[in-house]
Formats: sequence, C-alpha cells, structure tokens
Amino acid sequence: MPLWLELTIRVGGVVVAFLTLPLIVGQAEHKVMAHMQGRLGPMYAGAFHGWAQLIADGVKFVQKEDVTPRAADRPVFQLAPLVALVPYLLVLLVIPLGPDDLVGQALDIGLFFALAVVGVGVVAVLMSGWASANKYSLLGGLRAAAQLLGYELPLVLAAASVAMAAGTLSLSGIVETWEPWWLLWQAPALGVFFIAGVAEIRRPPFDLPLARSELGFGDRTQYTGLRDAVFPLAAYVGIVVIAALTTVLFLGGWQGPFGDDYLGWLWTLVKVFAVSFVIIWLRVSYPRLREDQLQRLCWLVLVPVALAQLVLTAAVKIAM
Amino acid sequence: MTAADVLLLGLGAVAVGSGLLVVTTKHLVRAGLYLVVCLGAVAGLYLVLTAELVAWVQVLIYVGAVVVLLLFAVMLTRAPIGASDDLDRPGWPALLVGGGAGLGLAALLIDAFRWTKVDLPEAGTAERLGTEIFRSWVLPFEVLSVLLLAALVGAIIVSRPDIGTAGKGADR
Amino acid sequence: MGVPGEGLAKGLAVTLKTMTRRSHTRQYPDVEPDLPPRSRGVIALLEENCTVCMLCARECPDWCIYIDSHKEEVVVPGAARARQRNVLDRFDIDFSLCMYCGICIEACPFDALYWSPEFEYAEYDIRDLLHDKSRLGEWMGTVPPPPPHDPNGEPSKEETAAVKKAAPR
Amino acid sequence: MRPVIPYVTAALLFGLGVYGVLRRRNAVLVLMSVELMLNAVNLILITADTTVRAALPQTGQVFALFVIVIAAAEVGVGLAIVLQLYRLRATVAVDEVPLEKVDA
Repeated sequence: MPLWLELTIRVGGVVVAFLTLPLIVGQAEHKVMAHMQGRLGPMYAGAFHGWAQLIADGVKFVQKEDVTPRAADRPVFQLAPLVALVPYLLVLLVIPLGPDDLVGQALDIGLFFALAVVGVGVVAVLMSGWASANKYSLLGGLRAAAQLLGYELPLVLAAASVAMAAGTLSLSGIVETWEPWWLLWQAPALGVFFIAGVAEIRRPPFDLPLARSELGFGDRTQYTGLRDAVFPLAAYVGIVVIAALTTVLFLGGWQGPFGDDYLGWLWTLVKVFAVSFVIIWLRVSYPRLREDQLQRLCWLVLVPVALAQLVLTAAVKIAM
Repeated sequence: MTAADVLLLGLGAVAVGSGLLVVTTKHLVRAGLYLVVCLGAVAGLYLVLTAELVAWVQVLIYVGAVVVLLLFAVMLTRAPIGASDDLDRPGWPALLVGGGAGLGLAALLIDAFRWTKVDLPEAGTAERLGTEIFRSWVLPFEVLSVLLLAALVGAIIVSRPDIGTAGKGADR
Repeated sequence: MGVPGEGLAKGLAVTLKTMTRRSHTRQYPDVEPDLPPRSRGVIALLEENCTVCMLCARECPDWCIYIDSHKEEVVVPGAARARQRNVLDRFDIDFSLCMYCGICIEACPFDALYWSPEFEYAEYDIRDLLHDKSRLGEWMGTVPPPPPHDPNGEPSKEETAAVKKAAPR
Repeated sequence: MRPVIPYVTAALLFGLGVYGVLRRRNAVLVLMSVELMLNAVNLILITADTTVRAALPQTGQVFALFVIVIAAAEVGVGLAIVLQLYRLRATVAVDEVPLEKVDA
C-alpha cells in the first residue's frame, strides 16, 4: 500500500470516528438521561425514537445568526470554538482501536501526547471566557482555569502510574502489557484518572465553569449559532476521549475474554461506550460541586491517592 | 534546502513573528495568546530537531500550564478588552539593548555555523532521555526536584497572606 | 453512620432503577391525555338557565365576563299586568384574561355555568379567545354528567331541610 | 538540516525577550518576555544537541527539560508575587513599585 493511501485511510478513519462517536454518545446522553429521569427524551426527529435529534439540532444551529457582541475581542472570540475542538481531534489520532497498528497514528510517546494536547483545551476556555466581554463568561473562564490546572495534576500522576507499570509511554504498548489483575492493582489510579478526566472535560458534577443555572453556561454565554454548536460537540468528543483513554490505560483496550485478534476493535468500542455511559450516569445522579469542595477533592483526595498509587506501583514493580 | 530546512524556516518565522507580537501588542490578553502560538511553533521546531519528548513536555508544561497561569494572572489583574496605552516605557533603550543582543547573537551564530549541514540524529525518545537523565544527570535532577518543592512552598506562602498572620494571631 | 460512599452508591442505584422502569411521559398530541374527573378546561354556558343576574360578572376577579341584556314585556294570560323578563343579548368570556378560578360557576345561583374538561381551544390571535354565548353554549355538549351522589356521604342541605319540614312537630 | 536556521531563530527570540523585559511596564508581560528568553535558550540547547550528539548524547535535551522545570517554578513564584503586588497596590506596573521600605 502506498504511503499516501495509507495516510488517507488512517486520517479518514479518524475523521469518521470524530464525526460519528460523539453523535452516538450525545444521542445516548439524551436518551439515557431522559429514561433515568422517567422521561422518554427526543421522540420525533428521524421517526424512530428520535435517533436523528442531534442532526436536527445541527441543522437548526446552522440556521441561527452568528452574533459577536460589540464589546467582544472579535478574533479571539471567533477563534475560541475552533481551539476548543482541535485538541480532542488530535487526541483521537493516537488512540489505538485494536491490535496490529489499528490506530490513526502510532506514537512512541502517545500517552504523553494525549495528556499534553488535552491540556491545551483550557486555553480555549480562557479565550472564550475572556473575549466575550461578559462577567459571567469571565467567571466561568476563571473557574475553568482553576479547575483544569488543578485536575491536570492527578490526571497526569494516575497516567504515570500505569505507564510505570507497563514500562512504556506508547498507548498500544500499554494495552499489550496489560493483564486482568491490573484492574485490582491499578484500581485507585483508575478511580483518580476517571474522576480527574471527568473534571477535565467539565462534565457534571464538575461543571462549575458552565453552571447553567448560576452562570448561564459560563464561557459559552455569548455564543450563538454554529459557534455555539461547536462547544457541545467538543464536550461530546471530550467524553469519547476520556472514555477511550480510560479504556486504553486501565481497562485493557482491545483485550477481551475471547477473539482479541479479530474482535479487538469491538472490545475497545464496547468499553468506550460503557465508560461513556458511566459519565452520563454520573451527570444524572449527582449535584454540582461547590468551588471549595472541588479544590478539596482534587488536592486532598485525588493527588494523595495518586501519589500513594505511584508508590504502590513502584513497590510491586520492584518486587516482581 | 531539504524538507527539514523548509519546516525549520517556516516554524522559525512563525515563532519570531508571534514573539514580536508578544512584546509589541497593545492587547494584554492577546500577548498571552501570541505567546501560545510562539511556544507552539518552538515545540514544532523541537519536533523537527527530533526532540520528541521535549516538544511534548513543552506543550504540556508551557502551553498547558505556564501560559494558562499567565493568562489567569492577566485576567485576575483586570485586563481590559481592547488596547491599553500604558503598557510600554520609552522604547529606544530597550530597542538598542534588545536589538543589539538579538542581532549580535545572530551574527555570532551565523559566523560560527555558516551554511553547514548536519545530519539529524535519532529521535530523543522518552527511553533514551530517561536513561541519560538517570545515568549522567541524577544530581541536577534531584536538586531540581528540591528547587521545585521550594518554589511550590514559596508560591503558596507568598500568595496566602493569612498563613503568616495566623501564627501571630495565636501569640496574641 | 454507614460505609463511606454509601450515599454516592445509593444515588447511582436510584437513577439506574428509574431507567429500567417505564417512563411517565404522556405523549399528548399522539395519545389523548387521561384527565382526572372534573378537570377545568373551559367554561360552558347553559343559556336557558341564565337570568342575567350579573352575579358571575360581579364576582369575577379578572372582570373577564361581559353581559348585555334588555328587558322584555311578557304578557301572561290571566295576570293583572304584563311581566318583565330579562333577555340575554351578549354573554362573553375572555379566556385570555380568565384565570380558571371557577368563582363564576360557584356564584351562579341558577346553574347556568359549568366546567367542561375540553382544553384544546388555543388560537393564533388573542382576540379569538373571546368566546361569545353561542361558542360557550357549544361547550355544553362536552360537560360530563354530574357525579352520582356518594351513598355514604352527608346528605345535601336541601335534603335535610326537606326532611325536617316534612317531619311532624 | 542547517543548524544555523534554529540558531538564528533562537537569537532573535532572545533579542525579543530582552526588548520585552526592558520595554514593558506590566509585570505579567515582563514575565512573558522572560519566557521568550528561556525558550530561546532551550532552542539553542536542543539545536546544539543535534550537532554534538556524538560527544554528549542527549545532553542538550536533558538540559532543556531542566530549564522547562525551572521556568515552571519561576512562573509559579513570579505570578504569586505579581498577584500579591496587585492585591496590595492595585497595580502591576513595575516602575510604580516603590523600592524604599513602605509600611504595609
């Protein structure tokens, strides 16, 4: 296969995943959330149980006027949604779907790349929060910055633990060395990574920066039309990314009870959707945290647990 | 000119251009955003120069944390939207020293290296760098960790005035 | 005091349990709603019972009932002189003002007003919400029959009065 | 690869950093300029690493990592000081800070 063809197929595959997975997760969020609240959720768009609701939403968003507030910093304001979306797209590039190089772009330090690029997302929040010229947006932006800076630390520490256990930073390499008993060994890191990941994508119960009921969606307050649609899209891609990273790092990626070689991609997808379901489930079940509770959870619970996990990992690694 | 040269030139131009905007723009927050572009371009330069790990550390630490802190500080100190005219001191001494330093160094380096060609070495992966750090540079590494800890404690104490006064209050 | 995290687990369990149950959604336009008895939808007018006493219009807190009438002479054979009778010209209820308190129905001494459970009379123009007496009369067809008396209930005041009157002193 | 390209880039970035430190009044902007200078140094270290790889394998990259760590520490302390300054004086202009002792 010539290089350019392979490259096109790989990038095309990632783009397809980028366009479908978030929509599936978004639709699942609509329906799961509705049923958990004793409702039906969307029922009309697309005739069968409202399967086309998000597409209909998209069509609606396209028709809306694109408003930029007069006092806003125009270029920054208009660029921010793009900056919010691109990092997650880049992360999808390095997440392995199955064995034998079934990945957008295999990177030797894929884990590091993923964490670094996810961290760039906070710049977008600050950009949109500040450039909107709105005090609620600014509050949201500042809250987001404080939250993301804090939760980056346990996220990286938990990921470091599993990288230490596997002895590699390559995501495929981590899945290859993964063994079922790691579920027990790395359980604290799994918890820390998952919670910090949910906080990193600002999902409820960690959605203080958005806080629809108090800040009117924080940094997104002033956005309309297509630009406004990009933020929820980025949020859904964020769910997919965090679920996929959790799957690959802690749940064994493509390893399953049977048929790893030809069904690996299916195992990965099943696990990604299961973790996404848990993220949605958390949103329905728990109320939003307060700012002090948020910081307390990060610095007094997650960081110490992650550090303890690092020590444990090192101890087991040396003992073996 | 090879492909690497073209990439280096392009990324270098982006880095210098956005760097220029960082020190000349009248918009406080935009200076921080241009800094993101500049640091990103420098990370790209690292990638071309086969320093993979350093490039992503640059993105993780600089773009993900340092610039965010800077932007955070800019916003906490009430940066206005739009241009502010009281950002600069009179320019010519700075221009003299800065231009002198930059152009002088550039001249020195051009004179030293001319148009020589160097083959790109193998990539600086995490494994090789780790080996190197823990074989040759363990002591600086440990010293750095102490420095980081000291900076952390210092930053907390400086930014929390209530820590110092709590003890005094107890004495009284 | 329980196990730490018990509350968190309980929260998750509640939502998961709810998800497995049937949802409570009423799919209204597709499925007719199952209204409770004596729902307050719209006010119907039984024109024959109205004596233009104006009590309803006076009691209405929103002043949304408009009544016009004129007097008519009715010659009753055998009577000394002609009797006067009120004839209803106009009886409008403005449902854009009405707050569905039902005081007019309570106030009417002659049972001319009734609650009807019909509620689908939304309009594109607010002026069309002013229902005149023929429109109000049409709603009479939708008024459900009065509920049967509760056999164990207290007898009505009229009934006890009648019994008392009939009883020998 | 011509090492002179990144070297000149680094030299120009360093010059810009020096210019910014001397020119800017806002303390946060001064810190940004310092970051520019540190990055120029890093770029020189990384480029030097490619040219002297045989003698000292990967040393330039290791040093660059060290510099990044130092920069992170510097920004942490520096911003703490700037925010404290803002809290006390309601300004972050460096030439308005009195150098003599003031009763706080």
